[in-house]
Amino acid sequence: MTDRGREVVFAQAIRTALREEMQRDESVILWGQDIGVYGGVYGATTGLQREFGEDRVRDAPISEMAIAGVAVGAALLGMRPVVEIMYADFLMHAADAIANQAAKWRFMSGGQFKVPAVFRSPAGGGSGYAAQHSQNIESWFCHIPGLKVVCPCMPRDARGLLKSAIRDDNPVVFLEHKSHYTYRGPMPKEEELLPLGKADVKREGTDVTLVSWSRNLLWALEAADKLREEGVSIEVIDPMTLFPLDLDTILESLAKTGRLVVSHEAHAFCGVGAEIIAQVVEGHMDLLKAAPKRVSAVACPLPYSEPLEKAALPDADDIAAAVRQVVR
Amino acid sequence: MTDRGREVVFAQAIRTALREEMQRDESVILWGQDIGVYGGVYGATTGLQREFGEDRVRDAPISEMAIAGVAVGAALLGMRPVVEIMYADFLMHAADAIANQAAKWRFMSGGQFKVPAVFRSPAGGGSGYAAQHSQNIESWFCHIPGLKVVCPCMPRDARGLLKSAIRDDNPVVFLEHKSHYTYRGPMPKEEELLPLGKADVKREGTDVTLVSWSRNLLWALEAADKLREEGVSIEVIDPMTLFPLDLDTILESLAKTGRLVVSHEAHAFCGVGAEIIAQVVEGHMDLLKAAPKRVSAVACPLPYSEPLEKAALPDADDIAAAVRQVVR
Amino acid sequence: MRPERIEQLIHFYRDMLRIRYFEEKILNHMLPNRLFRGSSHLCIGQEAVSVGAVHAMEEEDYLFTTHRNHGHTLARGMDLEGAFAEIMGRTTGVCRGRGGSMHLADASLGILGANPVVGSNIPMATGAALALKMQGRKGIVVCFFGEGAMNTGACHEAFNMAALWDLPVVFVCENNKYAISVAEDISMSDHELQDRAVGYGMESYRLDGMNVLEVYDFCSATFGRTRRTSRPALLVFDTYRFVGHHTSDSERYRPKDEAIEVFREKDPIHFVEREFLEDCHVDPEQAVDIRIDIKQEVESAFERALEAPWPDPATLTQGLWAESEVTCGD
Amino acid sequence: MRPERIEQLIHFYRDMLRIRYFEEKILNHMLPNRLFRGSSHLCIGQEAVSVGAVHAMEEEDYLFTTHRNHGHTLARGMDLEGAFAEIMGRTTGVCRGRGGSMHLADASLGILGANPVVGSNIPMATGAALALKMQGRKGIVVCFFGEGAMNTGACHEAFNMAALWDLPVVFVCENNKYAISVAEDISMSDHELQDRAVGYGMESYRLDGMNVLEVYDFCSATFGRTRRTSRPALLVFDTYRFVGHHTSDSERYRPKDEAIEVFREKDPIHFVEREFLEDCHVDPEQAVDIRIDIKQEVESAFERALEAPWPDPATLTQGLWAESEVTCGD
Ligand SMILES: Cc1ncc(C[n+]2csc(CCOP(=O)(O)OP(=O)(O)O)c2C)c(N)n1
Ligand SMILES: Cc1ncc(C[n+]2csc(CCOP(=O)(O)OP(=O)(O)O)c2C)c(N)n1
Ligand SMILES: [Mg+2]
Ligand SMILES: [Mg+2]
Repeated sequence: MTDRGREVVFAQAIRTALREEMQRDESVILWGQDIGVYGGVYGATTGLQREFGEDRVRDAPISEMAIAGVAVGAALLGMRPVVEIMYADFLMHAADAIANQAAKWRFMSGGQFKVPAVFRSPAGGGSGYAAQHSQNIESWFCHIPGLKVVCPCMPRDARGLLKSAIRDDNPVVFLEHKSHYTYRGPMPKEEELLPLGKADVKREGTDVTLVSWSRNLLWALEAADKLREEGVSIEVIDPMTLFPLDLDTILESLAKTGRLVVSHEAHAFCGVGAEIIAQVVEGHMDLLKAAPKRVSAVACPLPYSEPLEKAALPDADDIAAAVRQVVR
Repeated sequence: MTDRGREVVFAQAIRTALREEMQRDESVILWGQDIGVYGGVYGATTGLQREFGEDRVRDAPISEMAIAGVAVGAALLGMRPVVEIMYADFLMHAADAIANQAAKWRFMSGGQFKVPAVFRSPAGGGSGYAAQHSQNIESWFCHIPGLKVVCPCMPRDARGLLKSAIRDDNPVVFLEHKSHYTYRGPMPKEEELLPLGKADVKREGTDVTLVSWSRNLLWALEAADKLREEGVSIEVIDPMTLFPLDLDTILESLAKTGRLVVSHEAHAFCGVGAEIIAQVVEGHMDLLKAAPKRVSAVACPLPYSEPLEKAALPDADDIAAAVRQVVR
Repeated sequence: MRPERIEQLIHFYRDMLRIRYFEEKILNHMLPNRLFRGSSHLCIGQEAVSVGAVHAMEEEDYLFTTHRNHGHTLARGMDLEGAFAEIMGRTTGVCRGRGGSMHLADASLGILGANPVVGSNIPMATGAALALKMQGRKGIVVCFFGEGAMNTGACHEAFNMAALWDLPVVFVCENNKYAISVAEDISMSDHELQDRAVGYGMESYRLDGMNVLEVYDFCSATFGRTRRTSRPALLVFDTYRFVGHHTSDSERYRPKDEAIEVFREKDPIHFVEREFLEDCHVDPEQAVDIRIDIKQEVESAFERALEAPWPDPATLTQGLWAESEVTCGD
Repeated sequence: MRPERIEQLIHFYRDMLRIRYFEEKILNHMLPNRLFRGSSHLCIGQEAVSVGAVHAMEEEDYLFTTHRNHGHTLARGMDLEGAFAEIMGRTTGVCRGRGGSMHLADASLGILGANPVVGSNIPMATGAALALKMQGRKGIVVCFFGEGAMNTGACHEAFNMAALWDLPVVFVCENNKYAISVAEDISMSDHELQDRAVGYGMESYRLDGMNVLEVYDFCSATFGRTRRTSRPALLVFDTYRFVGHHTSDSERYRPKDEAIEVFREKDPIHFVEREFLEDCHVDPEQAVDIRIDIKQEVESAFERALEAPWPDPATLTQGLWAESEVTCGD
């Protein structure tokens, strides 16, 4: 691909994917709180109700269980609902519909049904929304067989992955970072689909493999830049899809570097970082020249106050420190 | 402790803990579906309504959000509710109350409140209840700072831990295995409290450290017996509390054995096994003489049919095979 | 009674018997012989609702049911052998042994599935109705659940959404008086269940669920109206479950004789025999023939199911993931 | 009007002004100067409900509120400086900077907390009421929420449980016409919100929320009844939010003049000034003095808060875990 395209914000990339898929396929329909005239609290659906009408773009009541459950039912009869849960924290209210129903309906029926629903939701902290509006719970959904989980960072990736998620015949949890909707990056003009389950090497390097995703990837890249000046060459991998996880790309990198740092904004305990490390050491410990490391949020609910929130969340310095430890 | 006590079934151990704590402390109250006259679908509350009355032992409507949410509210004003969610799968309906409210209320208030609530729930498969009545989602709750998570196996432990959970001033998710309520084991006559966050070495050994919990621990012990005959000496550790995790006991064992197998019935991906392995390799890779291994359920919703369910769940043979791999 | 009506009644009678015999087979034969696992929830006593309501559906309609689904699925025409085989966990089961008794589904009959997570089928049925409406199809969705399900948040959210968006779904609540051991008065602050629809401005009625013709007639009218107007409705049928909640219920929570007494008075099958067959002067021999005929049908399906193979463990994860047609650029 | 009534009215007036000035400070000063993070949800226009309802509470009562909590918490007597400091994220904040605007709580005043997860405070309030009842205490719980919260499953489940178990909780719904951008008619199938209580057999009323005395009188009566009978009730107050949903709301969803017009007609503070102060022949100078006085009080609390220290990052996890008194044997 030669056309890097123009710079757009992350929200625009999401909107582009939704718009393109809605134009392409009538069965793509949206609902969620305030996604109509308001355009979504983060602007990801601005203008879509005007373009596609109130039938295809619906404001929903504060009913997360039904927002998600109705999506499962509609998907069973051939629609492709893409619903927005306003904050990922409220996925907890929709957890039954997503993890008990959407994830299992096909399997339990012996393969009779498909559930092509996408559950979009803004996750993550960094903007002072405090403990109940800031969580990263991607690992919950990764733990449930039957769901795919996508956590993009770059606008271009977000668009290409959301399009694939919408066309995927399996339920997909698609997490966007709430402090990242105004992040700018290039996006090609022409349509582009990116496969779910394929990682992307964001920066090539030879000394350390650094895996990170969602907004936290920015801190990983920042740390890589910083460490380059110190003479450490870091390969930064963005899995983009967390389930299914593209372990191969990580292993390929480890074959070069022998050193692994995983960083995510979610809590460490039972997070996806633990899984990546476990998979690597279980099957490929011989690749490792040093103990792997995780960099993630401090184990407490996210506090409101700025200095506390900063202390709680991982940043480029934390990542750089961990990298320095593994190359020591 | 010298008195091993008489043999009781697991359900009886739970009942004993509830009864003792209710006798001791008026603020201990119970509700849940069918826990009154019916005694709970697994008999864990048989007779308690008769003994303590309908006020302290309440049948609840099919309202998991409220069952859990009401518990949080009552706990704030000094009660010690111990609620039963009939199947752990339905904790998904109660996830907001547990993980967004109970876990965070104290922290968000700057420490003003306590939430001494216990959320009991039968988890796990093995009895043909299929995909929506068989899950093990302990890792979900372990991932949320502010919750303690307990998964006992032995009746004696279950009683001692449940008593501590009830007296603990923090919210506790207490998972019992639904195919394990009739499992028999000794329980001392006199009152016994076991500390949350302390593992128990169930079998001493020198070659391999095998960590397992809940009903799956039985398969670990079975595997250990089997392998003893093959000349492999296994140390079997039951963490009992998964959060906070007693890593020290595991590390002490690894200092002897240098080999680690973790087995649980939950799915591997982002399960507690991943976390244990990650913690061990992050800080203590030097202890390991071989790559650690996980043994857990096949990554699919649990099927109903017996041969399929058997194939999906880990058993002693699977564990033994993994152990043989790490001692190879 | 007009001859067509008598025909219809006999048809309903056959269907109710088929369900009854099917479940008696589970209770009296499969249970003692351990031919199924987990638990199976029988609707013995509730067949009039299943048969009356399901027969009021059109071919293009869809249904969602619950853990207590045998009545609905068999009335809709689910293959007896496939249903038995599923409950036995055989590979020829309607869900290839993956689901079991609590999860009977058959896409080809518009049975979108059984949901044993109480209440969770209600938003799903609402979503299916949304799909029908948006696709401009003429079907409706019929969603069955018990009175206990009305206490779930999912029920409330879905009722509002169905009424708000004018979706073609009819909610059929079978009030069999108990949710496992919990009687209405222990779990619901108000016992006029149909009133739960008032807050949504949704039409609702409470009716006798023991008279199959009455169920049929009322459902036909209601389903027809929903079909025309795309407005949802709630129907609450009073019925009774004569057996335990599931196949291992102690029934400690209800007076010993309650079930027997209600059965004597209200068994919907006896009801047909007594009130109608007598009234309509159907030859008693014909009723006997029907019973023998259906019993035979159930027996032979059962025998065939029993011979079916077990699923191959190697196929365990088959069908978990849908093959996607996404083709991704380079 | 009796002198005590006039005294009361003046008291209410002061409290309403205090809330208004507090929030105007947030809107006009803290917002442009970026003195808080996330978002802050103002109740400008809704002060009559806060003040009328909270003053009808007794000291032994408890309250739960939502993201839109400044009115309730200040009316209950929350320290202005502590509230400002919390919203600024300072260590002297009522929650030590951990909570922020959406989470104001003060155990010493019986403010059990603000819950910005819409609907989730309703079961919690119900649980607090259960505790009061079981402890034989005489207080009640007052639970505030917006009309949007009535569409949550949590609301439905808790209403049923409160009514079923006869719990001393009064649910106060402030119908300010919007849930963020979503007007009632886009999110609720029926607009007679008080009807949502019918299905639970719970008492409910719909009232004008712009007249503080009316709110107070009705709440006093209802709270008193709940106190005596331990039966829950639902009160729906019609009110209006004059400003955006939160401090970064485009307000694209409502006609430009709607808020201005409603404000001109219905501002509950002007209402007091016009209808009552005039009627009661309160000296206009006195009203001016009150305004100056309260403004001064708010200003000085704000200034003090601004000087408060930030929390020390080293204390980050402090207070997460409650020290347990469990002592374990052997
Ligand atoms: C969400 C949820 N909570 C609890 C259960 C356990 N459970 C299974 S059936 C049942 C009772 C259902 O009662 P009702 O809705 O009246 O249906 P019935 O069994 O009487 O047909 C309960 C509580 C469940 N399956 N799902
Ligand atoms: C469970 C949940 N869903 C969505 C939101 C996002 N949200 C915050 S406030 C709000 C609107 C609430 O409306 P209402 O209950 O009427 O209260 P108001 O804001 O009008 O006071 C929404 C949807 C939330 N906080 N919690
Ligand atoms: Mg019932
Ligand atoms: Mg509102």
